[in-house]
Amino acid sequence: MKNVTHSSTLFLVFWLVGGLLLAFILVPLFGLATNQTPESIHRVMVMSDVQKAIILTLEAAFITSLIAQLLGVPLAYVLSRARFPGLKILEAIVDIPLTIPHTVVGIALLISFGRNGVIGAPVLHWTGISFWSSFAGVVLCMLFVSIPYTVNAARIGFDNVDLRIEKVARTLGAGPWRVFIRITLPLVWRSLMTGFNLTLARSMSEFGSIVILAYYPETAPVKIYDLFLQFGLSDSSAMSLIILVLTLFIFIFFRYFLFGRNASSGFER
Amino acid sequence: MKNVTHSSTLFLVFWLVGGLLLAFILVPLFGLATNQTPESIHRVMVMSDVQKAIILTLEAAFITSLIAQLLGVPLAYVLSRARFPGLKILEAIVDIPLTIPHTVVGIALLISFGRNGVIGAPVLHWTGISFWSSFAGVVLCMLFVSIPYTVNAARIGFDNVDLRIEKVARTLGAGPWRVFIRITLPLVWRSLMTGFNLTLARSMSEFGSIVILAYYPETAPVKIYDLFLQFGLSDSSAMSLIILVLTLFIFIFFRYFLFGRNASSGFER
Amino acid sequence: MSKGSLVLDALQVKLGGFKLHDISLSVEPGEILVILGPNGAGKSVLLETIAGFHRLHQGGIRLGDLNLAQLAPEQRHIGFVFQSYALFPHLDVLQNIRFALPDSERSRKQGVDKANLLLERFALTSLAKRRPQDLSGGEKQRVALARAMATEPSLFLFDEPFAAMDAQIRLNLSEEIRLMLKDAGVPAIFVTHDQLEAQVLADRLGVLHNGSLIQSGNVTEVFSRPANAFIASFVGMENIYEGTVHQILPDGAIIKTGDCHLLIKQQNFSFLLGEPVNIAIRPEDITLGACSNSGHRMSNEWEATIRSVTPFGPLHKVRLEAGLSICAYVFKQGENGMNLIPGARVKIRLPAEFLHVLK
Amino acid sequence: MSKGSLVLDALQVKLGGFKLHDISLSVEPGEILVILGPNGAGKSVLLETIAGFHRLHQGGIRLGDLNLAQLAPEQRHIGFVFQSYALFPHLDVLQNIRFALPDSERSRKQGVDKANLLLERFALTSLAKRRPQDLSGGEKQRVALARAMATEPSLFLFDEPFAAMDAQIRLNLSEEIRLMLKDAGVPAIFVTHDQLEAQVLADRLGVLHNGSLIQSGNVTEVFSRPANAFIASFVGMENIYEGTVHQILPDGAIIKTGDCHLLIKQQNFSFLLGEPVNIAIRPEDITLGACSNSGHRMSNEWEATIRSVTPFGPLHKVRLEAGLSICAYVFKQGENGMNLIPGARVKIRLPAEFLHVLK
Repeated sequence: MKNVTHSSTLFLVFWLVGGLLLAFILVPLFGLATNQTPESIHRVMVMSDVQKAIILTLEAAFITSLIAQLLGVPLAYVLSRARFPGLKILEAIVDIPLTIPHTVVGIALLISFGRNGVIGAPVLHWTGISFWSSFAGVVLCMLFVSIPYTVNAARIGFDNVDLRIEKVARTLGAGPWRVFIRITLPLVWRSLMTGFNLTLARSMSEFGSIVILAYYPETAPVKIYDLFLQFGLSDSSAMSLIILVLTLFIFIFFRYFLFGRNASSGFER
Repeated sequence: MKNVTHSSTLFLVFWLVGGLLLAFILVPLFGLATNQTPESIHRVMVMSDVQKAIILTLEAAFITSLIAQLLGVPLAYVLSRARFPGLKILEAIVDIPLTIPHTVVGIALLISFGRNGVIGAPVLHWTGISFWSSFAGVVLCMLFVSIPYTVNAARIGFDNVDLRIEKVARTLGAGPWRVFIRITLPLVWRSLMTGFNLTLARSMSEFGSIVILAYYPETAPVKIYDLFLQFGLSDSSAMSLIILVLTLFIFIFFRYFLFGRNASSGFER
Repeated sequence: MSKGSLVLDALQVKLGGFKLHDISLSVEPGEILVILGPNGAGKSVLLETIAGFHRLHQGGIRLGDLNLAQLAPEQRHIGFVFQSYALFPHLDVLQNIRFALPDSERSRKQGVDKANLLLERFALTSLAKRRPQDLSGGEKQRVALARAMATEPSLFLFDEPFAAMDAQIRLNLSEEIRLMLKDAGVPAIFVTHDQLEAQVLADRLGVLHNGSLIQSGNVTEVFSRPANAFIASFVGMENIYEGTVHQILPDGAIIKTGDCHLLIKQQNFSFLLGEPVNIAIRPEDITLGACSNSGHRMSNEWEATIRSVTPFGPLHKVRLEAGLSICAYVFKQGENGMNLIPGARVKIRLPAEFLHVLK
Repeated sequence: MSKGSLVLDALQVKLGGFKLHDISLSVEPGEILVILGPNGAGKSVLLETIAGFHRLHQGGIRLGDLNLAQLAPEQRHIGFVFQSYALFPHLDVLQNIRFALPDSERSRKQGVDKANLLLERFALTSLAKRRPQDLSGGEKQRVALARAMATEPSLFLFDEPFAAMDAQIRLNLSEEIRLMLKDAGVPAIFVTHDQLEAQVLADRLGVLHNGSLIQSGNVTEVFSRPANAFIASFVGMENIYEGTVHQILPDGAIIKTGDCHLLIKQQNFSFLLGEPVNIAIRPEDITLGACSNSGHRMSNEWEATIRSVTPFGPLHKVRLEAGLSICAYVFKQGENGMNLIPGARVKIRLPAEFLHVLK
């Protein structure tokens, strides 16, 4: 108990309401788990296209999270340190992907990054890389929808660094790069990992934009949809359970084992 | 400038990288805007099923955000004030919907809340409400995927309330309910609005779970997908632009006009 | 306002890893008890327990005829003034005060009159529409006091309200609080880690350390006869020496410390011959004078060499070497014809009545 | 270590809405300049400007022959000790110190030796593997100083390093810093809002207010002859009265305040007959004595009535009423046969040489 005697009706009512909400989150997950037979899970697990979809999703999400760090951390740092009129606008731009419906993201990416897009066409011409129905397209979708998580988590980390620590490092003879790498980065490491985990989770969960820009090669969420359309609930729910266990495992792994408590909430307390 | 002279190569490089990332977010949006003709926008805008989809989405997202506040704020309050072993687990459960792929959410909800589901069947029997292909189903999907935003935003607000302010209110003769309503709620109002806005945005953007549990009645993201499958980019991209403008308008409205700066970032600074 | 006294009876609280051990004390109406202790001693826990925010593990709390332990915080009628005052930031000054009025009065003429009277009494009338963030430290304090008074409390508790303020302002506000409390005529407890604040406010003083009340008494008693070396050093007794009891006299003793023999006058001298003790004296109790040859050892007079003289607020702090390392305070004016420069020789006297033997 | 003096020449800085106005000062090698000022006066901005974190709007900064204004912070060789010390929390004590070694030394034997010497000199050898969060306040200070010394700075800047510490500890740490700086023999600036700290540390004192240096001089000068009423009250001159110049004498003046005429001894008395002035005296400069009839008005002696006596650290603060409301300090011992209880009559003397006339 945190210092207040909590025996009032208020806490009783609030716990009841809160418990209802927690049940609402847990019931569908248990329902999914109890709806399967070991046989159906085994049957789905050995399907080569299911395996391929899962591996593809993990690869793409991991690569996305790395790219997001590379591009997002520098942006988070300048947003945290710079003060100028217009800063608020840049901050708002970073949050835009959170607010756009996923299919709109898919359409917008298709227009700009498709074979005839203003970016897609020259990229295809000069590098041979196509974003339409390709691994690169999957990563593109994942990156677009998950970049706010990387930037905002890093931003929180940078905002919480005592500026005096960076300043004292400068007076001790270290230039800006050395200060950033030796002092600032280690201090925000946990925030960066939080961002990495959130970005990974968001990337793995994306469906709406990928289904438009890159239905094939199928990611796990797309494959589940595919199985659902073709065979109804049986195979798709078995694969859903596999993916659920996998994502929860990654989630718990990051949150508790790899980076300490709270690392994955994204809302540092 | 925030106290440090920022003329170093580090800031130059970081601004370049950051600019690239901002461009990556903005280019597809501008691409979407410039790809349309006024005629195509007009044609889509007057389509009655497009209008219906947009209104349905706004209604469902708004109702979802209200339900999320009603259920999520009490949970956030007890999570913020109570201290007991297992608290971390409850916190983790709240974040689970962030990590599950959207189609998995759809499958899981369909199993539990479908016509034969452990919850769906009795609800249908006693109230006549079906979650399968219905407005209620849309709200259900939106609620599941967006509840973490409501709870976490409210949680940040409650965590930042000085406990001494609640305590002093008690010593001044106010019971727990009066303290919560007259003191605590007004102090976290902005955080609750932040949560409301994030929940609204997340609800409007959802596609993957809705497309499985409630393809019909069509929400805007589903309708865009439908148009894309039937007619390719022309009508779907016009509708995408309409939705983009609408969501950005709501986003900006909340962020700057209704609730003050930063209200929509969800990461309070 | 009931005017009963506050009585804590062998109070025990367990809170996570922290414990309050068997706290017993009583405070009379109109009396100010100051609880002095370092950070982490349990001062806030003690106050919050009295106010009803922690469950008692054992013991009792009574206020007059009331058994407080059975009541919720909102039923205890306690005026609790928190660190930094904890004003409601979303309400203006008048609304802060009106929040504290009883339900029966709040929206009626009686309540309006009472609020206005309080505004007037605490010179807040012109600030009635201001928000707390636009008030100075002193104004905030007046709002916090007026708000607490609105409930007509039977007990006042203060949890280091000055923690965030400058030294100068603190002292003025302490005096203001003291006057108001004397006027209210209810028991009051004030906790602080600042010995100066404690001195200014206290009728009686208790020292809290690791959850235990290790000494209580009047201010002079605690400051000049601390019960142990921890309290001695916490209340600024800079001169503490280890020694042994060399001889026991009818009204005191002689203590040997290093090469020195110190004469002690102390009633109820409770140590044994040869027992190791600490011996302490406050810097301001040491007398310095120009050198002469009249001193003799058994009156605790020596010649000493000045090592350093540093300004110390209105005083000078003089460090001396005389077998023992000694710290003394003198006024700035070079009184008594002394030449206070490092290296100079002066006569010092450690008056036997101010030397104090402790564990 | 170059041993040049620091010279600020009409320095101006604009920072958001805040400005530093025309700051000119110089600090000699081995000298400690304390900048005293309230929160928000611009003390930190001034130090950070010298260290290179803010752009100069106008004016210059030189250290010996170097024009500092052209250099990046890492090229200025300044030992900057920040509030709460700003140790690197992810590095242990040794790593904190090694971070400060020049690139050329860091990974070589020379660097190892130097780090070890610093550990030894600051009594940190046994703490080398500790993280900052496991250190006490005094240990943190030693690490911060050792780390700053590792760069062999040509200038030391201190930004209220004691802000978060208890009063007792502060004074010990101030003395430690003073010794180290005297030993290093480079110029040093120490900013604080605490007048006691300023007294202990300063060779010279500057008072900063709203971005302007409004007085500078040696400690005694500023504390007993403040330039205006703001400084007077900030340095604890509790007795400040408004009056007018009544008569000008060869070596001073007579000031009329209320019904009293006060004799002032002041060289270079620069006010005009009839001009409104403030007149101030420090509480510790007022002499109290037993009542007799020998006093007469023109030697600034009166009888006064004691209103209150409150303990004030090692002193008692006595408030008196004698036409003027006067505050004086006395030692605890009821010296000079006085009877210090409220209502008693005592003789007070305001020595003409300690009365100070200001704007």
